[in-house]
Amino acid sequence: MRKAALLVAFLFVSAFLLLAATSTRPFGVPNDAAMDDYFIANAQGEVAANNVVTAVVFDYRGFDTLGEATVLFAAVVGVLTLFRKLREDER
Amino acid sequence: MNVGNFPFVIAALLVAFGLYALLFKRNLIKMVIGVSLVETGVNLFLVMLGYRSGGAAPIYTFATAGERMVLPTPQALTLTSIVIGLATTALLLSFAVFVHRHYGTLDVRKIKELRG
Amino acid sequence: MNALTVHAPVLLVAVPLLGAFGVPLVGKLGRGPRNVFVGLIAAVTAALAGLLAADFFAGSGAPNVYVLGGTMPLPSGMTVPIRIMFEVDGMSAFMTLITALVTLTGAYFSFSYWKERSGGSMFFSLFLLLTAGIFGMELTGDMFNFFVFLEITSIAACGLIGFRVWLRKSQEAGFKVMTLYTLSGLFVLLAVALLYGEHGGLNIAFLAGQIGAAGASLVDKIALGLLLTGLAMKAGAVPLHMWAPDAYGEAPAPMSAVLVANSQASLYGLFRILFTLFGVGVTLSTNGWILIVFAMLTIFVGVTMALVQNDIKRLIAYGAVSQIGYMLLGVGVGLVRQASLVAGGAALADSANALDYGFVALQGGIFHMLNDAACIGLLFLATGAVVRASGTRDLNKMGGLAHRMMWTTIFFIIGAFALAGVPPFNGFASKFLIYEASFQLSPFLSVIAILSSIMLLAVFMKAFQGAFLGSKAGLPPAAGEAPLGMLIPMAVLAVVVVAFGLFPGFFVDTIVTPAAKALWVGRDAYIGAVLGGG
Amino acid sequence: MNEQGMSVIVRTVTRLVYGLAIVFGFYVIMHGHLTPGGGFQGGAIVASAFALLLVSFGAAGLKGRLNKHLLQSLEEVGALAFLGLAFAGIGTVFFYNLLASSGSPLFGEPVAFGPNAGALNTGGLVPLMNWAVGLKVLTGIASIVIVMLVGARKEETE
Repeated sequence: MRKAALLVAFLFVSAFLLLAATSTRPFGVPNDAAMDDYFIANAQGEVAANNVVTAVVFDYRGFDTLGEATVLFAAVVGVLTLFRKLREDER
Repeated sequence: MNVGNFPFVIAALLVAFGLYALLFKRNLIKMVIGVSLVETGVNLFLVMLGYRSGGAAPIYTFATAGERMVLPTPQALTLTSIVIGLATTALLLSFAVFVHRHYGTLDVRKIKELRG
Repeated sequence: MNALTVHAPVLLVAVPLLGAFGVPLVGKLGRGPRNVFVGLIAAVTAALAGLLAADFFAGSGAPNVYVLGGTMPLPSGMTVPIRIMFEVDGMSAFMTLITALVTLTGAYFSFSYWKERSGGSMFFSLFLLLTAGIFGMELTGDMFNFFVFLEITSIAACGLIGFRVWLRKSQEAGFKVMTLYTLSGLFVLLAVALLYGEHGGLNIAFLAGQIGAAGASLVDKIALGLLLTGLAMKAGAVPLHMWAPDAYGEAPAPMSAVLVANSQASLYGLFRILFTLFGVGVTLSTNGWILIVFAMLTIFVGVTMALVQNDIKRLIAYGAVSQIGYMLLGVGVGLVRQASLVAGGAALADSANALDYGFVALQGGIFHMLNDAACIGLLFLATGAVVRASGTRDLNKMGGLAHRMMWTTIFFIIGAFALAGVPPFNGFASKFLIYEASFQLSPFLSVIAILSSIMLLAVFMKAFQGAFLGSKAGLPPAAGEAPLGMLIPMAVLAVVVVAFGLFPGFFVDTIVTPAAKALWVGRDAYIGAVLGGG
Repeated sequence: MNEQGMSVIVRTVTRLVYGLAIVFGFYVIMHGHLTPGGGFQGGAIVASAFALLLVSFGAAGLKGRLNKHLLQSLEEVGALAFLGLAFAGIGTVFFYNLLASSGSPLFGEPVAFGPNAGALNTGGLVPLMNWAVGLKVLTGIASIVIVMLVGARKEETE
C-alpha cells in the first residue's frame, strides 16, 4: 500500500520533470539574455574584474554569496554541534 | 549542431534516479546518495540553461576579441547551489552517523520510533 | 525617512548574521557575556522589525525597494533588474512582526531553559542563523535569494532539532527533517531554474511583469506546480507533513516556536508566489481549490493525530500542524473568490473596501498567522517548562503540576483556549473571520473547521488534565515553578494573546488590512515599485 | 586503514603533493577576479589538501599540525570579515563596491573593456571578499572533515 503510493508519486513527479525538460527552450539558445549581456558588457567597467562570473558572484549577486557562506557556516556549526563533547549528565 | 532538448532530458532523468533512490532504498547512506543525485541533476539543469552555442567562458583574461560568451548568471547560481549541496550532505551524513550510534543499524525499517 | 529606516530591511538580516558569526567568539569569554551579546542582538533585531513595521504602516503603503550594491532598481536603458533587491510591502512588514515576537521571546526563554547544557554558543549561533534566514525569506524580492534563505533556515533548523544528541529520537527526526527540507529546497531551485530559463531574470517583480504581460506558459505552470509542492512541504501541509510533528516535537521547546515561524515564512512564500508572482495570470480558482484541499486535510489529520498522542510535546506539535490548515483555508477561500470576482469583471479594490467575503477570508488567514505564532509559542514554552519540571514527556506519568506551578498552569490554559478558538482570546478573533467567510463559499468547509476546533479543545483538555491535574504524590520532589527568566517571556506572549483577543478590530485595521490588501490588490504596485510606471 | 594511516606509497605521494595543492589553492583564491576560480574553489582545493593528509596519515598523524579550535576561530573570523566587507559600503547601500575603479592603491585600478592580460590590482572589494570567503571555506570544510573523521573513528573502536 505504502509502496504503491510511493510508486505513483514517483512516476507522477518523473513524468512532470520530463515534461518540464522537453517543453523548455532548446539547449544553447537562451530565451532572453538581456541581464546576462549586461553583465558581460559592464563587469569590467563597473566592477573592474576580468572574470565576469566572479563579478556576478561577489558584486551583482553578492548577497547570495553571503547567504551561501552562511549556509556553509550553519552546516559547520551543525556538524560541530552534533560531534561536540557532552557533559556527564547528558550521555 | 542542434541537439534540441536532449541535455535537459538527461538532467531530468538524473533527478528522477535520485528520487528513486530516495524513495525506495532502505539504507540511510543510499538515501543520502539519492539526495546528492537530485542535487547534481538540478545543478546540471541550471548550468546548462546558461549555455549559448559556440560560446566561450565569460572571462576576459587572454580571451579572443569579439568572442561570444556564455551566460554568467547560471554559473554563479550553480556555484551557490553546489556549496549548499555540500553543506546539506555534510549534515545528513552526520545525522546518519548518530542514528547508527543510537540504533545500531542504517536500515530505515528498523528506525521507526517516530511513527504516528 | 532617516538612515536607519532606509537600511532597516537589510539590517534585519545582517544584524542576526553578525550575532551568529560572533557568538562562538564571544562565547569563549564565558556564559555571561555570551548571554548579554545574544540578548542584545535579539533585542536590536526585534526593535528593527518594529521600526520597519511602524514606518511602513504609518506611511503611504507603497512597497519599499532596497537595492543591494546599487542605487537604482534598474540600470539606465534596461528593462530587467540586474541586482538583488529587498522589497517590503504590507505582507512582508506584517511577517517580520510575527518573527520578531517569536524569536525575541524564544531567545530570552532559552537563557534560563538552556542554562546547564553543553554547546550553548552553538545553540545560539544556530538560533540566530535561523532568525536571519526567516527574515531574509520574508523580505527578499528575488527568487534565487529566497531559495538561499530557505536553505539557511533548513540547515539551521535541523542543527537545532538534532541538538540533544543523547536522545535517539532527535537524531532520527534530524535525518528525516533534513531529507525532506532538502528535497523541498531542490523543488524550489528547479522551479527557479525553469523561470530563469523562460524569462532570463530572477527578480519577483520582473517575473510577475513578464507573466502578467504574456500569460503563463506551460513551463511557468510547471514551475508553479514545483513551487507549490516544495513550499507546501516546507510549511508542513498534510500530504507532505511527515516531518512536521517530529521537528516540532523533538526540537528544544523554545525552538519549536521558532520552527513554527519558519513554517509560516514558507507559507508567506507560497502566498507571495500565488498572489504576486502569478497573480491573475493563471487560473486562480484551481490553485485556490488545491489550497483548500491541503487545508482541509491538514486541519483534519492534524487534530485526529493529536487526539491519539501520549507524548505532550508531540500532541502540541500536531496541534501546530493543524493550525497551518486554518491559514491555508483562509487564503484558499480568498483565492477562489478573487478568481470569480476577476472573471466577473469586478474591481478588486472596491471589493476590499466593501469587505467582500473573499477579502475577509484572506484577512482571517493572515491574522491567524500572527495569532497562531503567539498561542503556539506560548504553548510550546509552557510545555518546555512542564517537561523540565516533571522530567518526562509521557502524559500518563505526569500529573499534579498545578499544585506547584501556578503561573505555568495559567499560561498553558490561556494558550490552549486561544488556539482552540474560545471567545475571549485571539484565536477566536481570526478563526471567526475564517468560519464566516468559508461558510459563504461552502458551509461544509466551515462545519469541518469548527468541529476540528472543538476537537482540538478536547485534545488540550486531555493534555491539561494529564499534566496539571491529579495528586501531587507522583511529582519529583524538585519540581517547582519555572524560574522568572522563563515566566516573563511566557507572560509577554500571554499579554499579546489576550490583547489581540480583546481588541481584534484595532489590530485588524492597523496591521492586518494593509497586509491583506498587499496580496489582494497590491500586485501592480509591487511590480511598479521595481520596474517603474506600474 | 589503521591508526597510522595508509601504505607508504600513499604517504610518500601525499608528502609530495599536499604542499603543491595548498599553494595552488591560494593561487586560485588570489586570482579569483582574473581567472577561473575564486574564494570557494580555492578554499575547497586547500581543504582537500588537508583531507588528503587526514586520509593518508590518519587522525593520529594530524595531531599537532592542525588545531581544531584555531580552525573554528579562523572560520568565524572569515565569516565576520566577509560581513564586514559587505558593511563597508553601507554609506551608500549594503554590498556597495566602493573600491572598484576608484583609483585607490588597493585593488582600485580601472579596467579597459575587452580582453586583456589582467592586472592583480583591480576589482575593488572583490579580491578582498575572495580572501575572506577562501579563509572561511578552507577552515570550514577542514573542520567538518576532521570532526567527522575523528567522530566516526571513535565509533569503530568502541
